[in-house]
Amino acid sequence: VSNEPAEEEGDSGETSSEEGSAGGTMNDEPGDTVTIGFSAPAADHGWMGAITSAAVDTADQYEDVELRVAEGTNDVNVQISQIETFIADGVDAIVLLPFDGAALTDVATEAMDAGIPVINVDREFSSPFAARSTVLGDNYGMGVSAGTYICEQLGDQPDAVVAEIQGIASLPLTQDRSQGFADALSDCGLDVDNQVSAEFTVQSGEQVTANLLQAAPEIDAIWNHDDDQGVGVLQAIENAGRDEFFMVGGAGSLDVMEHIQSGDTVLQATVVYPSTQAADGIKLARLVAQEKDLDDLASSSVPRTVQLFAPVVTADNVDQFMDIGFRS
Amino acid sequence: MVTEDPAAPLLQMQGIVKHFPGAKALDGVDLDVRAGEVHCLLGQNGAGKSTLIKVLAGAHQPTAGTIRLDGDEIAFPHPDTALEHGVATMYQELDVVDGLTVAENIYLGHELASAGFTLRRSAAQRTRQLMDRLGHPEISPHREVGSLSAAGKQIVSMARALSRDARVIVMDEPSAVLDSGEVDNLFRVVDELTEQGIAIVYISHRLEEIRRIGDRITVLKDGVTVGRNLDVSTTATDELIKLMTGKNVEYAFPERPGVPDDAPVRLEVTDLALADVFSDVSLTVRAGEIVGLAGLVGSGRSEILETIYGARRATRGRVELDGKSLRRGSVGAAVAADIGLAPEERKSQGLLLDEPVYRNVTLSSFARIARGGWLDERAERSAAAEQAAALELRPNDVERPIRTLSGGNQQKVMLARWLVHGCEVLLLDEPTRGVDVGARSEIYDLVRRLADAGTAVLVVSSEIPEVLGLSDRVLVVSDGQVVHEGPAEQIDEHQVLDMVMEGSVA
Amino acid sequence: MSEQQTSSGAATHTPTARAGGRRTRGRLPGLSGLSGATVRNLGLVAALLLLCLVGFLTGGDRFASLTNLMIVLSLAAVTGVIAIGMTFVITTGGIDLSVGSLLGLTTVWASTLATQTMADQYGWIVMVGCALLVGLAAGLINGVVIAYGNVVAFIATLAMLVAARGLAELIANRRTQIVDQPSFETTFQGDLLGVPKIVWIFVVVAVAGWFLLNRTTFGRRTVAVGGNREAARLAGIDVKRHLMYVYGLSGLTVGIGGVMLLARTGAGSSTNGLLLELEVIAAVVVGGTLLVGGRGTIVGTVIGVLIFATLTNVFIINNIDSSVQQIARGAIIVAAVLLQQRFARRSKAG
Amino acid sequence: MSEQQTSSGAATHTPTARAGGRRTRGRLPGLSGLSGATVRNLGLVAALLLLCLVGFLTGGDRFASLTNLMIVLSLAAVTGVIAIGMTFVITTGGIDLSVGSLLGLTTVWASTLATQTMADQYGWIVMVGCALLVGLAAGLINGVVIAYGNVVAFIATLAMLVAARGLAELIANRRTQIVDQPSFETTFQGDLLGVPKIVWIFVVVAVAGWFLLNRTTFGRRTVAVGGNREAARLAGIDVKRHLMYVYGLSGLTVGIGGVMLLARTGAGSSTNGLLLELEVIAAVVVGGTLLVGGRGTIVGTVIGVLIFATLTNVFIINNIDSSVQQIARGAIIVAAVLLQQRFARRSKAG
Ligand SMILES: Nc1ncnc2c1ncn2[C@@H]1O[C@H](COP(=O)(O)OP(=O)(O)OP(=O)(O)O)[C@@H](O)[C@H]1O
Ligand SMILES: Nc1ncnc2c1ncn2[C@@H]1O[C@H](COP(=O)(O)OP(=O)(O)OP(=O)(O)O)[C@@H](O)[C@H]1O
Ligand SMILES: [Mg+2]
Ligand SMILES: [Mg+2]
Repeated sequence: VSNEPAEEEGDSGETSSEEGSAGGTMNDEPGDTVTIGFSAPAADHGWMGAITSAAVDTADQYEDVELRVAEGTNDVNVQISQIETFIADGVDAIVLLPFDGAALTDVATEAMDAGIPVINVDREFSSPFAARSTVLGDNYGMGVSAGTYICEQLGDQPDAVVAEIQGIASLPLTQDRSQGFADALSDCGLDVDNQVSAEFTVQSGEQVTANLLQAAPEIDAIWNHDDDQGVGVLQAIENAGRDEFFMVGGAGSLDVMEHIQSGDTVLQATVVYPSTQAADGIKLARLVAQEKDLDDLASSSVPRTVQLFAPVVTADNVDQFMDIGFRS
Repeated sequence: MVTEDPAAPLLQMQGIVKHFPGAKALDGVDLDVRAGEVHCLLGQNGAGKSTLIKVLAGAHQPTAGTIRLDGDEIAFPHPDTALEHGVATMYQELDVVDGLTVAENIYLGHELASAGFTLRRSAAQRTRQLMDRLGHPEISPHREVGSLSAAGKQIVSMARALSRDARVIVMDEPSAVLDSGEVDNLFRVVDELTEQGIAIVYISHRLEEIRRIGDRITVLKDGVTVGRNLDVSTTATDELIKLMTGKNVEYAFPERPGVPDDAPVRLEVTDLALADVFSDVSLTVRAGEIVGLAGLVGSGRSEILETIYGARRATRGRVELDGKSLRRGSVGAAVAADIGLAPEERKSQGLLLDEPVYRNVTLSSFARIARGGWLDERAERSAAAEQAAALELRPNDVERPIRTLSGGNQQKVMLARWLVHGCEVLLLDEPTRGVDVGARSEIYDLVRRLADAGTAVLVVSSEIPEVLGLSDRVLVVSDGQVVHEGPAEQIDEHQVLDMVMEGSVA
Repeated sequence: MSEQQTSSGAATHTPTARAGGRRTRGRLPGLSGLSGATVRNLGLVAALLLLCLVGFLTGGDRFASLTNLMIVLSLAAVTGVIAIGMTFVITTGGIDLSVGSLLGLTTVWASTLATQTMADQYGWIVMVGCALLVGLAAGLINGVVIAYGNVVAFIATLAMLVAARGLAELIANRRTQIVDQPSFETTFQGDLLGVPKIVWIFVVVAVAGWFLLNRTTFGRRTVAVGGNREAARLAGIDVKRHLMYVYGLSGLTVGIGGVMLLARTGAGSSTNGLLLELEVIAAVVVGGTLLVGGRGTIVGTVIGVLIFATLTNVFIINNIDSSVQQIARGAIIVAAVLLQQRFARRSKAG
Repeated sequence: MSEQQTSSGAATHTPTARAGGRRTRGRLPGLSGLSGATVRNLGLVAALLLLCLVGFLTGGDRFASLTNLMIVLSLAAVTGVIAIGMTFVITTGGIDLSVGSLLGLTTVWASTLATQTMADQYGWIVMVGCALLVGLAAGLINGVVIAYGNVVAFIATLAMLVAARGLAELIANRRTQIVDQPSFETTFQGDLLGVPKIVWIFVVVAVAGWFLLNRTTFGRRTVAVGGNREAARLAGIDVKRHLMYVYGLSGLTVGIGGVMLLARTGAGSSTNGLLLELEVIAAVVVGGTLLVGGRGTIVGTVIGVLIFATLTNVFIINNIDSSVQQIARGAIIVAAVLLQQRFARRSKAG
């Protein structure tokens, strides 16, 4: 289904994610059996869980792929050791979603030097030589999309109150998202009045939101970075009985899309941050390892960088996105 | 008044054997106890007395042997079972819980409760009755036990034994932390109990106490019964000591050679005070002199020693050693100036129980044993072994963990620590508490030898005869004040008692 | 100067002080056995009030409102219930590191499709029963390993922490499970007499915990086991069984917390309760329960939990940067403990 | 079967065993004063060997290779160095929860633009000095608060955990700082004689730690303070100052760990060391150091760290689902402790 006409003209953001479904391209023909090592941070929030599940599911679709999944860890020391083990094992390719891109750069370079192609997913290495190919989400772009959407809605009210609920504040990706958000808002003369950070978890989302709502008695718009913690955020809003504002989500979980579709909550939109990145990574890794090309492209080999688009999902276009939403 | 046939034993223990990993504590002990008697258990430190009564209490399981109660063979797999059968025990190690109140401690394990809820009022009421009976109406049932003195805790422990419907009450060195007034009180209660036909098993190292209340004696040595059914009134002290130690021991205090008049003053304490505990304590100890501090439990003697030593910060006053002032509140300064303290509670204040003997001995002497922070274990061992041999440590093995030594030998290790260090002033707090007769006279001799070698010794003891017998000079302390000072020969036990008699246990 | 004054003042009062001292060993005269705990709690209350003052000065009506009070209480409720159970564990001298991950496990297990489907048939009791049973069972396993296996509590419950998180992930398949069970929602969500139901649950558990610790044989034995394990054994208490029960109790309170969290967030997730253990233990210890065992205070624990909840609230109301928040939080924890100690000392000295 | 064999074997040797036993109290015959610790370590070694056996049976050459050994050792190195410091802390009866977040702080501080620029001028010593100083200073602050402020270690270091993380975030501005300092990289990255340099550092620190604990007055004092604080004080040891030093030492090892982690990852980040504290403590305690203090073993700690590292390695090699991994990890931790106890008991009985 990857060659649906709708997609050709529509959102390019779907290109890569569409590959997740059982495809019918030439490249899906079985080839040499390849072993792919996969390592990602701990599945301590829904999006990360979805990443790993999607990667495993994708690998299962190919009988010529043997996937090695390392224990999800937030300890870069352990993750480095996992990659070292993959290198020692002589896997054919490595798909790596590093807990911290910079910290895993050296070991990824080592893998590349050892002739093992590394597909870098989501959090970028600090050196271009560390990965054969990089599948990137667009964190900055996500913030920009959310900010732009809020600007569209509130642009005529310069003193509108905008609140932001971050994920784990200490992660670079959070900073990128916030930066994009702030930049986009400043374009239309708005700024972030209240900023809190949760932990990407339902529980923390509920806790900080309950307090946030108290801190800000009048709000016009909220951007919540992560739909998984959004479950708690929504519940807190419901518990507080507040509805004078609208909310924009982040990541694009199926629940959120359902809410957008039905319009039963303050959720008006969400910004997609594909949870299928690692699945794409697996596909690319397989192609690279089998020395095949990405036959949807005219150029002859797998591209160095695939940056996924961060589209805004609203009630108008939600139907198109339902099938890439992940169950958080 | 004995109710049944006095000869029929109420309790019979036969051939009790108890092995610990690597040690045989009991190797065939027999004991029979009649209703209404005070049965005394004698033996040196480590003879196995406490182990035997722990077997009786169900706290240890015997390796072999039988226990009969009223002629029926019986086993006590848990402390609970023994208590249910009317065997109540006051243990040697204080077995109270500091965080609970007096009433809660007494009824711990057999709480007065309905549907799991404690009946605090009736517990308090009964506790008051028990405390009245023990002569301590001032101890409130709601008081936290942690705030009581050691003697007060012992009384709670006794009340607990009484609160059980006991037929046999075992008392393991109950008088160790009591002073003479308290001991009188204890004996009055013991008399009451025996009149009701309750049997008492009484353990003590003080032979004079056994003379006062005992009926019959069983003697243990090295985990074996060596003397049974000895009548208190007809057995001579020499004979008991011989049974216990296997040799003839002079149970006497060493000679007092007398301190020469020109002996320099080693320790001089001027107007020392510790807020709310004692005030205006002034004393001197000359080289070669043994000075004793007599007084009731709780009169503040331990605090005086600890304050001199710097373990407590004096609120006022001065401590001088050979004319040089010591820094206030610094143990390090005291130790560096060659003052040593053997504290009152050996186990909690003095020893590293899991560490071997030699490490306990050298703990204060790193300055001598170590070079630039590096330890020379061989030097440590040999220094410790030398003292162990001189003190006749039993067993004479410096590798053994202190925990496995008997009380008297633990005390010797404490002394060895200061011998290795080399002290000008030695502060001894209750140096013979829980120490058996044999070891006692060894410790007396040792202290005297130290004094003869020029050490100034300050001794605290709750046993007035000991203070009087050992010291050259005695200070009597009452309620934080020195009320008398004079040569030990010129005062007797009754005079001391008269001087201190308005004290309290709590 | 002031030292001089104090000591001369003490000298004047020496006779009375000594007389009083003889009875109560340097405690304040005239206060009964509870006074020690009460005085220690005063320091905590002072810390809490200070925090509230700061909240009021910086937040004004946004802080000092009934709504905000309810927010703080709701925030405190789940942690608070679990802290009650933890108070018992710490009073025995133990520790339970598994509460956070067990909280995740109970919410996941009680909100699986299967459980919710059964609940549609038999009512909310199925979900609640499931949460309580899972919590209790896991707690009892902790207890057995610790009491009968002689594994030190820190390690045994750390192992449970790791294992329970893994199990929760397996069961939830790493997804968030939304609660969509009307009978559960109507029973546990929303308010009762203007107060959120989960706050009521917290109040009930705290009161029950207070009675259990202070007025029952179970509670007194808990103190005894923590204060002097050997003495407790010699008094005929089955120490091992008791320890097992105490860890079971902790697990049970986690189960209750799980129900409350499900009600509050409307979702079961294996990430629930991440790092909760440290917060709960901190609240209990700041509250005055001794880590070495032998002394526990439910009132202190409740105040400790409220201090932490209020702190979060004040921070967010003042819109403080999260890094700065953390630095301040660290400093405030230490300050609260020091303040509490100061009170305790002064009460002794006075 | 095998148990039968062992016990009959022991019976044959009984006479010797008893003779030895009289001197060394039921220890294995012929072993000197250290034997207690050695015997306990035997249980650990058995656990490690068992794990290696499983690794070999399931992974074959992929497990039993020199490369893989180096991978395991590199993984263990950072944790191991910090665990050495932690062993001292736990031997005093304390705990240091702040090591993980201090690790983050030291890596961040040592890799700021300012530090790296200075390092370009004066060499890698600037970065190393910075990491060590930051670790040492934070450790000493812990020590002062604990020893002189009388704040219980759990709370004091928990506060430091929170505060240091916040400070690290502030300094790094929540970005990862890349190490781009040639002299540092050439000095600490790569191998020496075929062994990664950070493994060498681990070895050096472990050996130094062993001597410090077993052969110096500092170590002896550490054991004394943990074994009986009051006795140590009355023996003339300045307990407070010593405690301060011990926490300082722990901070210092964290600083060393920070340098190693910077070398390994080439990046300083405030997220470094997340949750490391629990892993380090677990390794130390599984290694046989008593949480209540008074007994510490460096050899045990090293084996404990190796067990955890090998476990991770075996899991990866066997491609086990990560949720299942966690459940297994929990079970194995408990099993290792039980195995160790079994050895200790049997040695006593023999
Ligand atoms: N738990 C134990 N493990 C190993 N050995 C023990 C244990 N308890 C006691 N022992 C040993 O058993 C012997 C008897 O000890 P016990 O405490 O019964 O002596 P005791 O007669 O009560 O001495 P004391 O007068 O000093 O109280 C001693 O050698 C002691 O070291
Ligand atoms: N920690 C304390 N706080 C307040 N008062 C105390 C404390 N310790 C002791 N006291 C008081 O100091 C006085 C002396 O105590 P202590 O029991 O040490 O005297 P002692 O003469 O050495 O008796 P003992 O023979 O029991 O050692 C008592 O009145 C006691 O109430
Ligand atoms: Mg005894
Ligand atoms: Mg005393």
